[in-house]
Amino acid sequence: MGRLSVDLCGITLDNPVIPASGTFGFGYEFAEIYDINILGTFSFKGTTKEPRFGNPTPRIAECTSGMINAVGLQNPGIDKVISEELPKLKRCFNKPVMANIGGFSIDEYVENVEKISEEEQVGWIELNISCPNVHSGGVNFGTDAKSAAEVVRAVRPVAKKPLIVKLTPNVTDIVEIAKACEAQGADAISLINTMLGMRIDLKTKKPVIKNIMGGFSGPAIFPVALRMVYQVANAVSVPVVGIGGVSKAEDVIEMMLAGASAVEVGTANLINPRACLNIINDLERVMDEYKTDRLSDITGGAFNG
Amino acid sequence: MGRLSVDLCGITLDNPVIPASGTFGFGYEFAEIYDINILGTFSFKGTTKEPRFGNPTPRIAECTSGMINAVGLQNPGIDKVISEELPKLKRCFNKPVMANIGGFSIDEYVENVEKISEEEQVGWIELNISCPNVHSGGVNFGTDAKSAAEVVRAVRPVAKKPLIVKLTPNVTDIVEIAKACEAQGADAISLINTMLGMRIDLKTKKPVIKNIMGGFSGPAIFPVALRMVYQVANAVSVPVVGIGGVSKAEDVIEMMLAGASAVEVGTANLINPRACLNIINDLERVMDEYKTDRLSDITGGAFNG
Amino acid sequence: MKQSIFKVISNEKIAKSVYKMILSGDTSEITSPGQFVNLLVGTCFLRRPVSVCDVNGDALTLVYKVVGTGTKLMSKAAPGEEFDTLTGLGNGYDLTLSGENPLLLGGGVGVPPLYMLAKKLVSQGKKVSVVLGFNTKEEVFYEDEFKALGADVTVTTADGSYGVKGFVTDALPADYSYFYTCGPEPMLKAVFKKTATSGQFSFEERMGCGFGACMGCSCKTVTGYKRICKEGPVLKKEEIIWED
Amino acid sequence: MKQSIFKVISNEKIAKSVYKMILSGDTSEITSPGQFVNLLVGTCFLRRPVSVCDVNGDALTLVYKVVGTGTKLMSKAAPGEEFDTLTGLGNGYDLTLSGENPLLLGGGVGVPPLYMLAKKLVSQGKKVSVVLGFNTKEEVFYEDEFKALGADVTVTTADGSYGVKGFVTDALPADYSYFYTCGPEPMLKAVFKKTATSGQFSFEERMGCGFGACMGCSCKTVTGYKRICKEGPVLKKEEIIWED
Ligand SMILES: Cc1cc2nc3c(=O)[nH]c(=O)nc-3n(C[C@H](O)[C@H](O)[C@H](O)COP(=O)(O)OP(=O)(O)OC[C@H]3O[C@@H](n4cnc5c(N)ncnc54)[C@H](O)[C@@H]3O)c2cc1C
Ligand SMILES: Cc1cc2nc3c(=O)[nH]c(=O)nc-3n(C[C@H](O)[C@H](O)[C@H](O)COP(=O)(O)OP(=O)(O)OC[C@H]3O[C@@H](n4cnc5c(N)ncnc54)[C@H](O)[C@@H]3O)c2cc1C
Ligand SMILES: Cc1cc2nc3c(=O)[nH]c(=O)nc-3n(C[C@H](O)[C@H](O)[C@H](O)COP(=O)(O)O)c2cc1C
Ligand SMILES: Cc1cc2nc3c(=O)[nH]c(=O)nc-3n(C[C@H](O)[C@H](O)[C@H](O)COP(=O)(O)O)c2cc1C
Ligand code: FES
Ligand code: FES
Repeated sequence: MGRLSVDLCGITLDNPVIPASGTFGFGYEFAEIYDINILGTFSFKGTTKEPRFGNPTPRIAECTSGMINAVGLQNPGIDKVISEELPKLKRCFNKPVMANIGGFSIDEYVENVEKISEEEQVGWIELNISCPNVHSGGVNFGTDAKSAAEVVRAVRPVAKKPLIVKLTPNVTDIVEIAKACEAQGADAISLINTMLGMRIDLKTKKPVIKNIMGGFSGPAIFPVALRMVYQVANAVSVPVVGIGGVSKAEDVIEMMLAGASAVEVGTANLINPRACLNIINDLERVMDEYKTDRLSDITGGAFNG
Repeated sequence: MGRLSVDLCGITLDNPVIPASGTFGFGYEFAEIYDINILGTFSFKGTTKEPRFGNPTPRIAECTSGMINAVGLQNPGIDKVISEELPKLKRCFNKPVMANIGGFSIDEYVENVEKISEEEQVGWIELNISCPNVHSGGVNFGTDAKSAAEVVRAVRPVAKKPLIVKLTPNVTDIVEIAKACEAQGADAISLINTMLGMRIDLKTKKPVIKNIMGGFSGPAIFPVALRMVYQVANAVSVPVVGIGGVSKAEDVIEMMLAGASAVEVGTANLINPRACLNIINDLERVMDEYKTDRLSDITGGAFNG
Repeated sequence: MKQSIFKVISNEKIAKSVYKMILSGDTSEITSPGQFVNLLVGTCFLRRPVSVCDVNGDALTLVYKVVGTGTKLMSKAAPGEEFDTLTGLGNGYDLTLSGENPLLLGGGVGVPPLYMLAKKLVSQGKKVSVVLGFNTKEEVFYEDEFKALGADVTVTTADGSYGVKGFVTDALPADYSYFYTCGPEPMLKAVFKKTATSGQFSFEERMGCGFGACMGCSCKTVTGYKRICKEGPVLKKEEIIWED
Repeated sequence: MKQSIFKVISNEKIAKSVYKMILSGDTSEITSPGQFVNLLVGTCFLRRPVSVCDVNGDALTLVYKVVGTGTKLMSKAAPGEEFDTLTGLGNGYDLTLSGENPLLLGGGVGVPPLYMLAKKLVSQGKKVSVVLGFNTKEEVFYEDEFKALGADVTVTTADGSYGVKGFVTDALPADYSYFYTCGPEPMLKAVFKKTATSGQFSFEERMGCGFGACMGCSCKTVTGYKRICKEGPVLKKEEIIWED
């Protein structure tokens, strides 16, 4: 184990840096730029049962220190992910990958998790519970502790890999939801997904995003993400994966001090395709600067602060 | 009525630009720099029954495109505000002012609103329902539709001025809370207050803010504020005052297109004491650029977009 | 795709709100006209996509119109200023389908990518016709540059202040083997309707990354979902599905 | 308070991580030593407070230590670079209480504001003693500048690599009429305990605005709540309440 290595649900990562779902595709675009085996792991594009085109365009809006996306889970569907994407991925990535799984009903989540559990290259399942629950009028599973718990309870028995539940920040009480997921057997909690945001085009006087609202991400959301990581890590005993606005090595360390065992990097990859490479390369220098010996020791270092 | 003037609950503002509570004190510091009578109005520092020192320092943390504060409602108490601050204010501000009122119990809110209602110079009461409810273990009045409604119902009869209820964004469903306030007789809704955020100092490995968490504000939160303004303005029939991250004339127009009748400017005043002056001076040029004749016409211009 | 630093050599106004910037850097990944680059501009959060107008060794020419924050900042860049740039983005035009006398139809800032295309087609011995459409005389640019390549050039202006009055579709030549077009969407739709042959269209979309990672720029085509930044920006006439 | 633009005249390293920057601008609001200015630095969101070290006509001298993002950016500012600056912030030291032989105690980057103070006191004919404390030899600065004013200067270093080994409180002169101090909080506490006379302390606090608008920097004193940026940064010994 090196200075940078950390444990995530029993699997050792060479470093805590994990490209976040939806910002790294299935890895190929980045493999053109650097050897992606340098990563701790990565979370692949959110996968649903059916192939999805997603939302109409424009799907992207720029913000101060961030962006809004309303991609709407475009993906080829779980069967194609298994039959086409994973075999291709195997050729450029030889570590366990994190499978980000979506769903619009509990049955769909169960079916998807069951299928993806069979895949050897999948190290963890990251359950994205921010998808709208079509059975209750489009409200997210993740915005309510009861429905979050229901999804986790349903998929737990069929998840043959460590189950990481990914939470949405658009809630009054993130701790209540995290605890409900832990109580149903989540092996880890990852957070945060995007914040609901909006922009209007002054020229057309209409929302920039065709779907009106979308998910806000990037450095702007870091303080909210950090706060939620701190709150949740203080309240649960399973590991927490910190996500939201991370774009440099210092941010990784700050997330870990707040209680994260590993850290996902999303939007930063879109702006600078080398973002994760740079972060990993900078980590040891920044650790030296702040007198940190081993990353695995600092998780939760700011508690009782 | 000029090109910039707007109506807020029956009072005409020369322009929709309103410095937000807590970032403009009682106006004197700014009156040294420019004639504050140019403003639409301003919302004075949140006032409680008792004088308060607020939280221990450090109370301020820097973020990307924003800041965190944990001032904790430092104020001289409502009696001194009435006996000392308002008479002083009268000498440099000859327009109706917005009285930002806090409270830690329903009785306190009622008492404060009753007192401030008697003051001639007060044009509107802005009820800050983000204070922790000491009677229910510190949970905010504003994070729950039921307790928000209770506060508004209690103060409504004693509020002799238009009652603007100011909402916190740290909730799952902002619309539900806004509607509950409207149903109890709120004359307007203002939003958003700060988002709960946090930073950790890498040198000390402790939270920067002594109180650990604080309120995140500034341009970083604009997309979330805009989204909430749009959602609430679509759902209520009373006017909405847009707040959050506004720092230039373009932002004012974007907030109004999202449904705001007037716009508060907070953190921008702290970074650039001339921020509101600059915004007001820029408004006509920006209106010309985007072919807008009168500001009062554009409120909600992005609806059905 | 390649990420590298480009340095401004020159940056001058060539028409109303339109600038021509020449940068020097590693152009090795730019393989085909119709591709674009994605520039990090000042404090803008997202990169700004701009079509390759020309490449000469290390020199990359971009022609862009000032429409907002990013392009305004670009217009102020002095020689020596550096831009973090992604190059080799997008598929570019397929030249093999051009036939002997291809037609190039450009509107406004859709004109730039056609320049490198015309240059390549001329160098392959094709007889190239070009119709360039603008709103008004002050906005016209690159007429002489296209003429210097030996192309047959027609300019249209919507208000008739220069060249043929009307749109590019009002000045289509009688005979052409194939067409290539780039311009605002209403123009592309008109071209789609009024052209007699097959051809290729270059599209714009708001982009999160510009290199295929975010799925922000997808569109539906007859041959499946495509990312404008990766499988586009150039689509063939036959595959286009117009939405709304 | 005044908001105006200051332009860098020079910016040079004078000790380990410590820089001296001279700027030119409207210094009219700077009325007293111990006041500070608040600079907008690059893309940092908040302004950076720095004590006035000296003023000569239009020229403002700042001495600052590189400790993070903002001060690092400052250290890279070239002559001609401009800073949006708030001047005339804070109360400053009260010179009327100095007596005939005041003592000035500075630690690290608490030294700079004492320079202009010493200059004024000397010009009023006072006999000024100065003790400057640093961690180690490489960090020592401004010893000669204080000597040139005619002050009696002692330097201490914590590691003994230069001057007296120890802290400023280990080198207090036997006799002084009053004291003025600025430095890190542990030093201020030691000074509070070990000094024989009354005196004035300059404090630091994280600031939202620097001009009294946000209540970010408040502290409790014997004479009520004070804002470090407005009723401070200088507090009298008698009014200080030490928290934890
Ligand atoms: C593949 C491609 C090639 C292009 N080639 C050229 C060219 O050669 N010359 C030229 O002048 N313009 C070109 N454009 C358009 C150019 O990208 C936009 O004009 C530019 O991004 C506007 O940035 P701004 O900051 O000035 O405007 P703002 O409106 O301030 O930008 C706000 C956001 O919207 C995006 N945006 C605004 N307009 C467009 C648009 N038309 N297309 C895509 N995103 C947009 C910006 O990139 C930014 O993210 C091209 C666009 C694409 C997609
Ligand atoms: C009244 C006053 C006068 C000062 N005078 C001097 C001086 O003459 N020379 C000098 O070298 N330093 C002085 N300081 C300290 C100086 O303000 C900080 O070192 C500087 O703000 C650090 O900024 P940074 O971006 O490099 O550090 P970062 O740690 O990156 O800054 C992050 C945030 O913390 C704030 N911060 C960090 N350290 C301090 C601090 N010690 N005090 C207040 N805020 C801080 C920053 O302003 C910023 O908002 C003074 C501080 C105050 C309050
Ligand atoms: C373009 C885009 C697409 C995304 N798609 C997904 C997704 O499919 N599944 C998911 O769980 N999160 C998705 N996310 C959320 C990110 O994984 C991440 O949680 C969020 O962006 C916050 O991190 P950041 O600020 O580092 O981007 C997406 C984010 C972006 C920007
Ligand atoms: C230092 C500070 C103090 C504040 N104090 C109050 C307050 O007393 N009452 C209140 O309702 N809001 C208070 N706020 C919230 C602002 O009024 C505003 O709602 C929020 O900062 C979002 O706007 P902004 O991004 O423009 O700052 C405070 C904000 C700041 C930064
Ligand atoms: S812009 Fe990201 S995939 Fe095309
Ligand atoms: S820093 Fe804002 S009041 Fe002192």
